[in-house]
Order: sequence, then structure tokens, then C-alpha cells
Amino acid sequence: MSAVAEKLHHNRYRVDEGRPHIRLRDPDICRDDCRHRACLTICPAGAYSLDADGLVRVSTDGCLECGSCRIVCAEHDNLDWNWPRGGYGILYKFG
Amino acid sequence: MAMHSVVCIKQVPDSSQISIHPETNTIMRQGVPSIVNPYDLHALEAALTLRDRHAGQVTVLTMGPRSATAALRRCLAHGADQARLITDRAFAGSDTLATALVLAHAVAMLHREQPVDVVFCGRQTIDGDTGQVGPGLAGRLGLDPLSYVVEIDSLDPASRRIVVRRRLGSASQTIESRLPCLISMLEGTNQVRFGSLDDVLRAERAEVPRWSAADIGLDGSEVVGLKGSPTRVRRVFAPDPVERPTQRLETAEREPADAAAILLDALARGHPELLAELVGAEVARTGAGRTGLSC
Amino acid sequence: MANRFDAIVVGAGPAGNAAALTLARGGLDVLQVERGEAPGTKNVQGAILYADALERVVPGCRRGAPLERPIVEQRMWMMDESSYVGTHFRAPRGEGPPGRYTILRAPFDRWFSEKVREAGALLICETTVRELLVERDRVVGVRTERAGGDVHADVVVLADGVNSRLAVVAGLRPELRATEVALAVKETVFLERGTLEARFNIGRDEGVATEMMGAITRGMVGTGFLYTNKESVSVGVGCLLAHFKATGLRPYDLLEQLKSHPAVAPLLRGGEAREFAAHLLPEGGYDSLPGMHGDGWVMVGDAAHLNNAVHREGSNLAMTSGRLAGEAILKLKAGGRPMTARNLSAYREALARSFVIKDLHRYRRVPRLLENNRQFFTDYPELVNHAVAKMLQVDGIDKRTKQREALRAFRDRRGLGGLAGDAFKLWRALGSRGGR
Amino acid sequence: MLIRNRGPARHCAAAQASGVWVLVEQQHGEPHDVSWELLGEGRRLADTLATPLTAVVAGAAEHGLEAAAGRAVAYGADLVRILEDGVLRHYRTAAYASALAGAARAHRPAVLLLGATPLGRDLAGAVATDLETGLTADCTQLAIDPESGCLASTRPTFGGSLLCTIETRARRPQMATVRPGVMPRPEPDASRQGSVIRERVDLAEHAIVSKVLAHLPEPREDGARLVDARIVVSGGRGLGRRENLALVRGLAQVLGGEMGVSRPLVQAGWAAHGRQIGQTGHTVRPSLYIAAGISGAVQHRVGMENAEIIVAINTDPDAPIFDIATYGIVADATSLLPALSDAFSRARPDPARAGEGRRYG
Repeated sequence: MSAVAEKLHHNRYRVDEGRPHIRLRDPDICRDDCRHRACLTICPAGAYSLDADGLVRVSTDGCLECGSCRIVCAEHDNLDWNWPRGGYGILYKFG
Repeated sequence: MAMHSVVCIKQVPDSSQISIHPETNTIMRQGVPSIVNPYDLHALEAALTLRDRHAGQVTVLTMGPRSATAALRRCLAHGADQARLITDRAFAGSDTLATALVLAHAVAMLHREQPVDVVFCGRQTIDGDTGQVGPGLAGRLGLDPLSYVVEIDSLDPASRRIVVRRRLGSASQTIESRLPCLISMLEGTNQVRFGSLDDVLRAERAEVPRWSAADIGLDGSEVVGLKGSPTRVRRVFAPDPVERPTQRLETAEREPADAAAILLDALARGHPELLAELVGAEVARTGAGRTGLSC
Repeated sequence: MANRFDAIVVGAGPAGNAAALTLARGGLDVLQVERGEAPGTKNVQGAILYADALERVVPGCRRGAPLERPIVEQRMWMMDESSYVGTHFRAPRGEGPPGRYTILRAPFDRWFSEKVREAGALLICETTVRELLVERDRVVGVRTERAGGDVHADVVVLADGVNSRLAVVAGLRPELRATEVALAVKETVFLERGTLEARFNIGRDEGVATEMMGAITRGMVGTGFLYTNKESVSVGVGCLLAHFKATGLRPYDLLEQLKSHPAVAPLLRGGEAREFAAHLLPEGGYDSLPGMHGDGWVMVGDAAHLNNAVHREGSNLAMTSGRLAGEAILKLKAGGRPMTARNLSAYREALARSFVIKDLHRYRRVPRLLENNRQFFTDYPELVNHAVAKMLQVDGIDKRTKQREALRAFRDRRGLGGLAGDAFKLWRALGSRGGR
Repeated sequence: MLIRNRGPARHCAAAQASGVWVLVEQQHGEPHDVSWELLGEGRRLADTLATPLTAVVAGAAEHGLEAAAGRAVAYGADLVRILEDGVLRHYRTAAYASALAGAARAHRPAVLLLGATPLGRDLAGAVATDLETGLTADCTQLAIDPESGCLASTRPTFGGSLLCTIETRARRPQMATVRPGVMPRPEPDASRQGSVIRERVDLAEHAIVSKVLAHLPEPREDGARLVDARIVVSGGRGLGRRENLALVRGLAQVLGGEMGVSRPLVQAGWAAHGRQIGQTGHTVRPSLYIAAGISGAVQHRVGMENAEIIVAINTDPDAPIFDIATYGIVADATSLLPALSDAFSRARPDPARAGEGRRYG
């Protein structure tokens, strides 16, 4: 749980259990080909992390739907990036 | 034979978003949206599933202010066929007992329009009321109350026989009953469906009729609103913070077994009774018992 | 029931709402599709509203709209690690209605949508449009994710925000580049009303807007902001996405550092942060503008990159573009003319005649200038802060020597050529005619 | 389906009511522990009101209601009313509500307490509606208001962040339900004396529409057991590998408790959502909560911070979980957990009783 987790506690989400809206196309590309792995630092919600085996993991529960990860991953285009289903995901109270 | 189900829902504030200002202890209501009481969505899905099997009509009903129409529209968008809003200044402040009375009159009116076979309602609301709407409706309308229902096993419209499965904590019952009956679903048993585009378009275009107290035959003789509610909230206050002594055990560079022993010692000194319970030993209790947990 | 409308508007932000309102008022049969639970739940902005643009779309909006505070004081801070040099422009409320207000986007967008509904448009929420329906290179409608989810229309107005997924997926515009967008993160911090008004020295119906730049962006090109709402403060910082990628700095760390800056922290002390938001802002300016019309479609607002970052003007460009698109479509409909690319170019021309394209064109060099001249965000704020600090220090050194030292500091850091070059670049990007 | 005219007022006025009643909840002869906790609380309330404490035991002959009555006396009841009839063999809301409401109308108790178990909540709602009286659910504190003499019931509100005190001023009985494990369980005193009265239950089987075709005890799914567990051992990302979850399950079994997990483990697919503790999972209030390899993000803390004693094991000395840990141990959970399982097993006087269930249901 990165430090940002504390920040996301106040946000309102409706998690689409079992239907993450962002998926890694091929995890090996992250480990073998991508030297930059900007997603690990750029995501404002800290949704990207490295697991014990050095694979990038994405958890879309706290996603703020800004789109930064998709743009910085353009080099390898390794993200299957979509909006969540209607009414799901972040639901801003103030915006 | 088409079935007519009536689903009673309630528009509630999303209590998970309510927070208390740490210093002033005031309730911060800004940005707390209204939603359909989540328990009621399990009831709506059960009614829609019933309609899938036996055809017929699903009516959603709520008592509340004008703005509660939004909650009804969301239920139409999930696939309900029609909606009714029961709204009247006289109802302001009703607790669950008074609410059940108003809804009973509304269901009776719907019954005259088209006979009602099953009344569905959520077990309770998330703002934690006492879950009396179900029993209240059943009592007022002479319906058999079937609560904590997990699944409707079978329903025979001709013989009016219905078999449901319910779960009460550690026991699961299969119950046979007669229509008309009242069903409140155990939460988590189903997931309300994602409406079709036609459902959503129809929900936005639908005209939601409003009924007043007089429209449903409540001429003021029955007691509703605040005076009809037996309970009164005396005061609302912040719980005193749980002062918990925190202690860091010195286990640096110790073998796991030593560290474990250190914890057991600490428990033996600080919480002997708990340690006794953990190891299953009967330690003569001093009758002190644990003080009530403050929330 | 074949779902067919005169026009479909995708998105219920300022641009989408302005377009839907204009079309509905023109008597068209309009469907507006919003993916959020309600309008506003997916939209993020600083946020400052330019009342003039809204007034043209919703006359008399100042009374009904949920506006937070009219801005009476604009602060500009050039910040060093622990100090800032700032200019404050404060003007008591003049006779005319105030031009700028702080707003909270969720309640504001909900209010704006109510106007659209009252005008007769049909708004459906919680419905995500997955792709455009295209037949023989002509957009003929949209496909939503719901069962039986296709809807057809003569024209589709793309107002789906900066990511502009529909246009990118349909190949109508290129994917965004990290140098074209800024990533901003923001918190809404609640304070007791009296405390807030005391700290910012404002009355009940007065607001302060603060724009910040300098050390707070750690050398990246970007700015910070602090806006007063009725009972909360919006505090945020945004930098070019390419610079976030290059430096590896984490957005929420940057925000925490801004909030703990000695000039900002006391304003927020004791506040309760109740929402953390993130958003991309189109920063490419004129040179990033995609094609905004084609057979059966037009593109408005952030989706069309219509954002004037220099003056932090986004919502007025969005609303104006939405209105102009609506008016162009109404004219074609009135004349019974088809929604072809050629006919819809009327919208693009109207934009060109309006301030929208003129301002963007005027500042067309600014994005590249800032991107490649970080010194404006690092050296100059630091030099200015030190120079002013030294000048204010009464330490027996005569003023002439102080001035010479300050100038030498500038020269040492940037060199005479650098200073002249920077001045010329600024003049050319901001001051010169047309910026060709 | 017409509105049934309910006849004269079914509740009674404050002046005519006296005495504190507690329902002894039982199914098929096995009473629920919450009944004894409520008798302890009922004893205190009855003493304050200087009125007798009555236990009500409802069921059928084969449930051996005399045994439950005897235990009720040991736990403090002055009088036990037994409602025994074949129609009460299986729990049916209409049957039990009619029997209990009938007894309450006949003898006019001032206070009627039930456990906030699924059965208790369901029955309380039905009885309170039948008697048209006030009911407060899921109370955490009960007291007699000195000035009004009414029952002051305190319960969480606004999502648990605040408490509110509710009273039923005019109508009787004043009803309340209390969650298992909230009130302390008194010491049973075998020498206590109390009288037992058998009540007539005038309720015909044909009057009850629903028939129970089958009644099968069922292991409660993960969530239900976790919420009521007195001991919870939870695992978090600090465990490193999915296999290490077995170490958490092992210690939970040794202590006769339940296993929980933090959100990341559910996301990684190591455990079912039913095991998750926290903002989007369950809230637990055990006597002991052991957090192994859990950093203690606020989303997890809100689900377990009301535990009475918290033991936190984490390799990161600055993990937020240590701020609320009664006992904090900076160590690697994967090595400490097995050591703890051994230590607790060896400390057990009679190894055969390891992991013996603490309670029915």
C-alpha cells in the first residue's frame, strides 16, 4: 500500500468487481523490453507496482481515469486501456 | 399467468461518504450523494428474475421527497417497468413503522390497479434502521413474511404456491408459502443487472406519477410523520476515541521462538484472561469480565 | 424501437452541455450520453468559471448556478524553496457582475445538465460509448456498451474529454503525446468557513485565486494553484506529462511538497482533505489542434485540445466551442443540408473567427518555448527571490552595490546572451503580433 | 389484499408496564451465547429499575427448553417464561413473532431485549411492528435515563462515525437488539434460584401460512463467521507468497479463531472476497486481532480498529499498523507465525482441546 493509499481513502468509488478496465497486454514486455517503466511513478493513484517476481501489476480499484499511463506506455502500447463500465470507477464528489 | 411484483425502495444518502470534521465533530454533508439503498437492489434483481421466468410487471415504489424520483428512475434503468412516488409533507419524519403504514396503503392502491402477487423489499437501509418496513407491510396487508431469502426455488402461479430458500445465520431453510407474500432478500445473494439501452431510454422518458396521502386513502386519521414514530433521537455524539496503549516489543535479533515467548509473556502480564482463553485453560475469572466495548 | 436522433452528444462536461443546450433550444431531437453516475462525477478542474462565456449559453446563470465565490483578488507567486515573490491584484466588486468565480465541478455540472434537460434534450447517464458507428467513412451514430446499444443520428458531437478516445479509436485524430498534455493532481481541503475567510482576508461572498510557479514544480514545466471555495480550498499542481516521465517524480509527492511550502501550509492548517483528484490538461496549444469536423461528426472542448494553458482558460473555450458547434449544426438543419465534412466546416470557421483560435494562435509558440526553456521555472524564480530578499535586507551595504550584485547573479546564471535570448523568446511568444 | 384494521392500540403505556425481558434465542435446543450476554446486561437494567428480570424461552418440546431455562436462571433471570408448542419447532417469523408478541401483550414488560443475530433482528422487527412500539437495532450501550426512567439505547449512526442515543418515551415495551460479543458475559451461578412458568401458546398451525420443508444446519459462509469471530488472524502483502497464507490459517486454527486477509491479497487472487477485512470488506470487532504482514493502510484499519487487543507483525518499523497496535513486533511474519502457533499449542494445558469451537453458530 503506497503512501497515496491514504489519500484515496476519502474518494468515492464503485468498484466493478472482477472487471478491471485496464489490463497489461503482455507482462513480459514490461519486464524484458521496457527500461523506463514510467507507469510505476507517473500514476497519481499508484495503481502500478512491481511484485516479488519483478512483474508489473496493475490494480484499477483506485484508478482516477486520467489516462497518463496509456500515454507514457505509447512506446510499447502494452496497455489495453478503456473507460470502466457506465457508473463504475471513480465518482468525484467535488471534481 | 403474468406475475405483478412490487419492489419497495428507498433513496438514502451514501453513508460511506459521510465524514465527521475531526475538530468540530460536525457532520460534513457536502458531496454526499443520494443513492438507491443497496439492500433494495437485491430485492429489485429478485423481482426482475421472477419476471424473466413468469412474465408480468415489476413496479418500483418509494415514499420520500420529490427528489426521490431520481432513485426510481435508476430502478427503471435497471429494467423495472413502472414507478410510483408517494410524497406528502405529512410524511416528513416518519420512522420505519410509519413508513410501513404509508407503503401498505400504496401497495393496496396498486393492487386495485393490477393484483399484486409478491411484495419485495430490502432487509434494512444502510443508515441502519431497524428493518421494520418488511414486517410492517406484511402485518398491514396480511402477507406471509419471508425474510433472509437467498433464492426463489419455484413458483406456481396457478396454485399460488411458492417455495423459497432462506439462510438464518447457521441454518438454511426451505419454506413453502402462498401468494401473495412478502420477500426480503439476504444481501449479497445476487447482483442487480445492467439495463439495456432501451431500459435506460425508457427510464429517462418515463413519467413518474406522484401520490399524496389523500391519493392513497390516508385521511390523517392514521398517525404518520413524526408524531406517528415511537422512537426519538435524544442526542448524536462522537465516540470517545479508543485510547489504546501501544507497546513495541523488543524482539530485535531474537529467534522467532524467543519473539513468540516475549509476546506470550506480554499477554500474560497485560491480558491474562485473554491468554487463558487462547490456550483454552480455565483461569478462575474474577468476575470482572470485559467492560462494554465502546464503539 | 430504432433509436434515432437528430444529434448525439457524447459527454456532459461544459462543452457537451453547451452543445446539447444549443441544439435542444434549436428544436432538435438530442440524445446526450454520459458515462458517469451523474454529470460531473467524472470531471475535474481547478476550477475557475468565466461567467461571460456561460452567460451567452445560459442567460441569467449567475443567479441559479452553484457558484462558490466571485474572485476579487488574483495572486501570482514566483516561488523559491521557502519564499515567494508575488503580485496581488485586488479589486473590490465593480458595478458590473464579476467575471470569474470559483466552482466545484460536480454540483456545477449537475446544475448545467438540469438546464439541458429543461431545454428538451434526453440525457442518459451510467452509459459508456465504446465506439463510433461508421458506414462508408461517414459517422452515423454510436455504439454504447448496453444491450441493444446502437443509436443513430445525423451528427455526433464528440465532447468526451481530453483523452478523446472515440476519435482516436476511430482514427479521426492521433493519440496524445506526453509533450502535449499536463498531468494535474488536486485536493479539496475543507475548512471552517470563518477560518477560511480570516486566513484569506475575504468576506462572505469574496474569493481569492492564487497561481504559483517556480521551485514547487522541481524544475518541471508546470504551475500550482490555490482557489478558495465557500467552505473548502482547491489546492493542486500540474506539470507536463513528459517531464513527470523524465524526472520520475510522483504526482502526489509534488502535491504534498506544495502543501507544506511555508507560504501555503498555514493557509491549509487543520483542514480536512476529502477528495484527491487527477486530470490531464491539453497543453499543446495551436500546433496540437486536431481536425475538428468530418462527415457526420464535430469535436468540441478538451477532446479537440481547445485549452489556452497560458491563461488557464479551459472551460470558456469548451463552452464557446460547444455553442458554436451547436449553432453550425442548427443552420445546416434549418437549410435542410446534410452533415457533410464540407458543410460542417462552418463550425471550424466560426471557431477561427472567435477568440478561441485567435488566442491559441497568438500563443502558439508558448508550449514549445516553455518545454525547452526550463530556466523560466528554475533559474528566474530563484534569482528573483534572492534579488528581492537581498534588496530588502538592511545590512549596511549600499543599494547600488546590491543592485550590481543582483544583476551579476542573473548574468552569472544566464549570461548576457542568455538573458537577451530569454527576453526575445518571451516577447516573440507572448508579445509579438500574430506570433507567426 | 386490503389494509387490515389493526384494532385498538397494541402497545401499552409506560405506566402499565414493568420488568425487563430477555429472549433466550435457541434453534433446535442449542442456545446462542448472546442470550447470556443480554441476561447480564438485563440484570443491571432490572436492578436499576428495581424490577424482576424475565427470560423468555420459545420452542418445541423436543428442544429441551427446561435446560435452557435452568441456564437462564444461572445467568441472572428471576423468572423464566417458557413458550412451548409444536408450531415453534422451526423458526418461522410469523409463528415466533405471534408467540412472543402475545406474551408481551399479556404481561406488559417495560424493556424487551433480543440479540442482533439474523434471527434476533428478524424477530425483533416483526414483534416491534406487531406491538407498534419503538425498536433500536445493533446497540452498543444500554442504560436507564435517570430523569425519564426510559431505556437509553446507543447505537452507531452515519456509517459508524458517530453514535446516537434513542429513547422510546411513551410506548412499551422499549425494544432493543444488541450484537453478539458487545456485552460482557456474566459468570453463571448454579446456586441462583428462579421460578419457571409455562405459557400457553394459542397459535394454530393452519394460521401460519409458511411451512418449513427442510431445515439444515449449514456451515456459515466465510463472511458471517468472520464478522462474529472473537479471534481473527489476518495476512497481508508482507507474506510475500500465496503459500504463506497457510501459516495464517494455521495460527487461526490453533487459537480457535478465523482467518482474514487485506484487500491486496483478494486482488492478487490469493483469497476470496468473503475473507477480506476493511473498507470494501468486513468490519470485525474481535477480542484479539493479529495482523501479519499488513501495512495498515486506512482502508484496512477502518475494518479492524475496534478490536480490543491488536498484535501487529511487520518488517517495516514505520508501518501505520503499529500506531494502533497494543503489541507491535518488528519481525518477518512468515517466520514468526509458525513460532507463535507452536508457542500457543505448547502453552495449552490439554492439547486435545486445541481449536475447540468457542460458540454455537
